[in-house]
Amino acid sequence: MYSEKVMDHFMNPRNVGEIENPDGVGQVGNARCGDIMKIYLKIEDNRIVDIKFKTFGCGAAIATSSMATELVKGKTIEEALALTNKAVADALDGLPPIKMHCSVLAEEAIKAAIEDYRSKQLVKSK
Amino acid sequence: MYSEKVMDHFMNPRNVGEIENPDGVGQVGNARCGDIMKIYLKIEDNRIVDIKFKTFGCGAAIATSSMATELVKGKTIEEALALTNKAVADALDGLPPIKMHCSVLAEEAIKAAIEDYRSKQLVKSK
Amino acid sequence: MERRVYMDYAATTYVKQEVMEEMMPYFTEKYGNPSSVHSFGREARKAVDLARERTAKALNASTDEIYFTGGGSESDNWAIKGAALANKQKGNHIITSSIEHHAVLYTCQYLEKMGFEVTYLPVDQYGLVNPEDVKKAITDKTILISIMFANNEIGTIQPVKEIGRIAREHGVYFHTDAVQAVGHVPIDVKDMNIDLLSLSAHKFYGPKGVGALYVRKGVRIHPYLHGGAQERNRRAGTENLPGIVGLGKAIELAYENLEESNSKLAAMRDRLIAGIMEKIDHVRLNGHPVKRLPGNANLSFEFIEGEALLLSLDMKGIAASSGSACTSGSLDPSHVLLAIGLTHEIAHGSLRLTLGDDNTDEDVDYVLEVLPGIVERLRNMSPLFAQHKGEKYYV
Amino acid sequence: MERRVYMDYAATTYVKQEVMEEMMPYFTEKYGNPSSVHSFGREARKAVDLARERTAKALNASTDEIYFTGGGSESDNWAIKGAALANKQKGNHIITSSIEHHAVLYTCQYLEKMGFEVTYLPVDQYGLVNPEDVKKAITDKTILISIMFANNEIGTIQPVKEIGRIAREHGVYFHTDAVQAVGHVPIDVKDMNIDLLSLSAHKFYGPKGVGALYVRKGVRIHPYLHGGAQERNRRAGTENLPGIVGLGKAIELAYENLEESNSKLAAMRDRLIAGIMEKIDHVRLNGHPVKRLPGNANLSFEFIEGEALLLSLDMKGIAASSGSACTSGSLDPSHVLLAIGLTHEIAHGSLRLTLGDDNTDEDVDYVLEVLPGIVERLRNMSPLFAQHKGEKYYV
Ligand SMILES: Cc1ncc(COP(=O)(O)O)c(C=O)c1O
Ligand SMILES: Cc1ncc(COP(=O)(O)O)c(C=O)c1O
Repeated sequence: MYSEKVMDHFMNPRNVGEIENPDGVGQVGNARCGDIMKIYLKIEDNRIVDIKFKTFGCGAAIATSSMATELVKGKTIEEALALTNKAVADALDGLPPIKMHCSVLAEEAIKAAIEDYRSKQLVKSK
Repeated sequence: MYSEKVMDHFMNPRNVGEIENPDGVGQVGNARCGDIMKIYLKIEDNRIVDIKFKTFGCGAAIATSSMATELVKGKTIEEALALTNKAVADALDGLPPIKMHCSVLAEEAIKAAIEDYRSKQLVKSK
Repeated sequence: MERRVYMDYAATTYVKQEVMEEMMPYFTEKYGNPSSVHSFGREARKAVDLARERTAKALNASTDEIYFTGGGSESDNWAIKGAALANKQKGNHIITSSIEHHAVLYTCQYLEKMGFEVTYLPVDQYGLVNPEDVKKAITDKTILISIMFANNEIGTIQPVKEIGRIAREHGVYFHTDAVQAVGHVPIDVKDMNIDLLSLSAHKFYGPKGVGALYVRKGVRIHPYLHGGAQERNRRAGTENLPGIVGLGKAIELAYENLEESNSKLAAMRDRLIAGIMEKIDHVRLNGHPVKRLPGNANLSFEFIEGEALLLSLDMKGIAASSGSACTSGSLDPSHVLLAIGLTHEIAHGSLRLTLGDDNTDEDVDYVLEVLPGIVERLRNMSPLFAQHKGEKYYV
Repeated sequence: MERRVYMDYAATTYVKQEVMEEMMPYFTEKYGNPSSVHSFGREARKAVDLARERTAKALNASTDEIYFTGGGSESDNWAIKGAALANKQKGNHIITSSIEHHAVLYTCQYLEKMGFEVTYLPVDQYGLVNPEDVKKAITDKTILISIMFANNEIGTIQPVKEIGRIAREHGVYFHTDAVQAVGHVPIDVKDMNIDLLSLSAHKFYGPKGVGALYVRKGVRIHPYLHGGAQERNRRAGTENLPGIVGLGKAIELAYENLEESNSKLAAMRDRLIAGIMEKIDHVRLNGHPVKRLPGNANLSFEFIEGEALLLSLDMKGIAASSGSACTSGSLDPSHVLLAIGLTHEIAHGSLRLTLGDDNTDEDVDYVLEVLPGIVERLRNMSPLFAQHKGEKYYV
C-alpha cells in the first residue's frame, strides 16, 4: 500500500520535534478527522534555517510531514511557499489515492507557519 | 438419489414386454411430460396370471412399473385394485419427492388395465 | 465399474494441478484478509491484484473493470439487476433470448414482477439469435441487452460481436453471460463492444464458488452485495482469496494454448458425434454444426427419456448430462431444446456429452461401444418405439 | 523481521489442517457438480449433505433450515432484503442497532431508499443493546429485527436470547449476524428464538468465500440469487463444493472442544489486556469487560492514531487491526467506537488485537514487550500529547 519511501519517512521521520521560541508556528487539521500537523519555523534572512513538526495521524500524515519539512528546509520563504502537495507526494514515490489529503495537509501546514511568521513580522515592524 | 432397489428394478426390470392378445391393456401419462406407462394383463379366474409393461420415462418410471407389476402378479383383481402408489414406493425403499408422481402413474396404469379388462368383460357378457 | 469416463465438463471441471498449487498457500499460510493493513493483508492483496491482472488480460479489459464474485449466477444477477435498477430513469425495457441460463431468465422474470418489461427473443433451429431481431426489438425504453456468449446445453456460440455493435450504436448496455465461453473461446470485450460479462471459474478448471463480472469503465450499475469496501466499493464481502487466485491462474492457463487444445477437443467431439450417428438410428444433433463450443455434443435419441439414459451410462461409469445440470430436479424438458423447435417428446430424450482436457480417444471409443446397447435396451422397453415400429410395419 | 505474530483472527483465520484435508479431494478428484445425476454428482451431493448436517447440528437447527452462501455479507444481504421484500405487505419497519457490520447497516440504508423505515438502536458504553429498547421500538409495522450476535470490533456479545424472546412474542422475525460468534460461542437457534442467522466460514478456521444462512422453517423470505434449483430453489449457483465441505468440518471442529479452547484464549487475552493497561497510561478498554468474545481485545490509546500504530506493529511482525478490516480505506473512525461514546479523537487511536488458536503465551509477551515503545514513539511525535503534558504542567 505505501511506498518504501513513505515507510522510511514514517519509521524514521526527519525533523520531528518542537522549536523553542519559533519564528512561526502553523497547525492544520483536527483530531476529529484523525490528522493534526503542527509546524515550527526558525527563519533567518528570509530563509528557513530550522523546521520541526509534530503530527497526530496515520502513517502517510507522518511521512508527508517529514518529507515536506525536508523539502523546505534551507529554502527561502518564497521557495517554500511554492511547495505543492503533489511535490510532496512525488518525493515520497506516490501515495495511495485515499491518502492524498495528507500531502495537502502538509502543504497547508507549512503555509500556515509562514503565514504566522509574516503576521508576526508585521506586528514587529509596526 | 435412488435407493438400491430402485436401481435394481431400473437395470433389471421384471415383466418388461408385451402380451399377445391381452385381456386388458392400460396406458397412462404422455410423452409431453416424459412418462408413458403401458400395462398388459392376462387374467384367469379373476386372477392376474401374467402382466407385462412397456415404459417410456425416467429411471423411477421404469422401476415403479417393474415393482408395481411384481406386486400385483398372481393377485386377484380386487387385491390389485387395492394397490397404492405409496405401497409401490415403499417396496422400492422410497423415491425422491420429485419422483413420487411415477409411483402414482404406476398405480394408475394398473387400474387402467383392469378397467379395460372389466369393460371388455362387460361387452362379452352382453 | 470397469472405467470412469467424465464427459460432463460443461457442468463443472476439476481444478488443474497448476491451479491447485497456486491456490494452496492461500489457505494455510498466506491467509491474510486483503483489506488488512499488515503484511499478511498486503501479501493477500498482491495475490488478488495479480489474479485481476490475469483476468483483465484474458478478456482485453483493464484491471479496474474486473470485479470478483461468488460465481456465474451472482455475476448474472448483479449485472442484470444492477444495470436495470441503475438505469431505470432511462427506461424499463430489457432484451434477452429464450435460451439463456436460468440465472439470466429467472432474474429477468423477477425484474418483470418489479415493473420491467422483457423481450425474450426466439432462436433458430441451431439456437442462434438473429442480430436483426435484436435491432428490431430495441425501443427508446431499452436499457439492457443480455445475450449469452455460448449456450450451456447445445453449445451454440452467438454472434456476440454483431450484437455488441448494435447495442453500442443504440446506446444500450450489452451484457453477455460468458460462463460457458470464457476459457474456451477467444474473447475481446473491447472489440466485441461488451459492457458487462459474467464468468465462473469452475467451468475452466478453476475452483467452484468464484467468478467475476467485467464492468466496462463508465457503465452505470448498482452494487448488489452491500457492506464492506471490497472490490472498490462495488462488491462487499471478504474476498475468496484462494478462489480468486485459482480463477486468475486458470484463466491464464486456458488462454495459453487455446487453439491447440480446442482443435484436439473438437476432433474428439466430432468423432464422437459421427460415431453415435452412424451406430444409432433416430438420433439428431442439437445446436449449430460449426458455431459451437469445441467440447459440446448434444444429441436427442427418439423414443427414450434422458434420465434413464444417464443412469444407464452412469452404471457403465460414464458421467453425462441431460440438458443443464442446474435444471435436473425439474420435470419439464429443457427450455433450450424446446426453443430450437424440438417436440417435448424428443427434448426429453436428449443427452449432453461435454468433453474436456482429461478425455482421451479411448474414452470416445468406450462411449461408442457402450451407448448403442443402452439405447437399444431402453427403446425395447419403450411403448413409443413399439408404436413407431408398428406404424412402420403398417405403412 | 524477528517474529511474525498474527493477532487479527477476527479479520480472518487460516484454514485448519483437518479442514484442509477434508476439502482437498473435492478440488481435483471428487469434483462433480452436486446437481448432476451421475456418480461424480452423487458423491459431491453426499459431501454437501454431510456439511449441512454438521452445520445444522452446531446450531441445533435441522438440515432443511441451512442454506449455503458465498459468505457472511451475502447471508446478511439475503436475510435482510429477502425478509423485508417477502413481508412488505405486513409492514415496512426494521429494527437494528447502530453498531452492526456494514453488511447489515448498508443493506438497511439501501432498503430505506426503497421505502422501508429503519430504527437504529443506540448501545450503552459497553456496546450492549437494551432489550427494552427493542421492545419499545416495535410497532405494528415492524417486520424484522436484526441485531448482531457479537460485535466484530469490540467483541461485545448481545443479549440475543432475550431479544429473540421479545421478537417471537411480538411475531416479528429476528435475524442475527452471527459471523463473529459462530464457532466461538455456543448457539442454539431454537432456544434463542432465532429466525435467521448469518455465518461465514473464514471466521472459524474454514475457507473464505463460503457462508450460510439459517432460515427457520416457515419463515417467509425471497431468494436473493435467482437461477438454478440449488439449495432447494432458494440460492442459485453451483455449490462451492470444497468450500462447503470445509465449512462443515470447521464448524464441527469448533464446537468439539469449545470450552477448553475458549478458556485458554480468554486467559491469554486477559493477560494481554492487563499487561497493556499496566505498562501504558491513557489507555481504555473498549467493549464489555465480561460479555465479550474470548479472543477480542480492543483498546484506545490517547493522543495517537490507529493506522500509525498498526504500521509500527507491522514493522515488528505483529498483525493487528484498527476497527474493522472491512472499513480500512475509510477516513472516518469506526462507527462502533463512536456509538459507545468515544470522541472522534480517541476513536482514531484504537487497536484491535484478536487472538486465535495459534497464539501462544510468547506472542502475548512479545506484544507486551514491543507495544509500549511504539506508543511512546508515536506520542512523542504527537502535538496532542505535547499539549496534554503542557496542560498538566500548568494545572
Ligand atoms: C459481524 C460481521 N458481519 C459480517 C461480516 C461479513 O462477512 P464476509 O466478509 O465473510 O462476507 C463480517 C466480517 O467481515 C463480520 O465480522
Ligand atoms: C451459461 C451459464 N450461465 C450461468 C451459470 C451459472 O454459473 P454458476 O453455477 O457458477 O453460478 C452456468 C453454469 O451453471 C452456465 O452454464
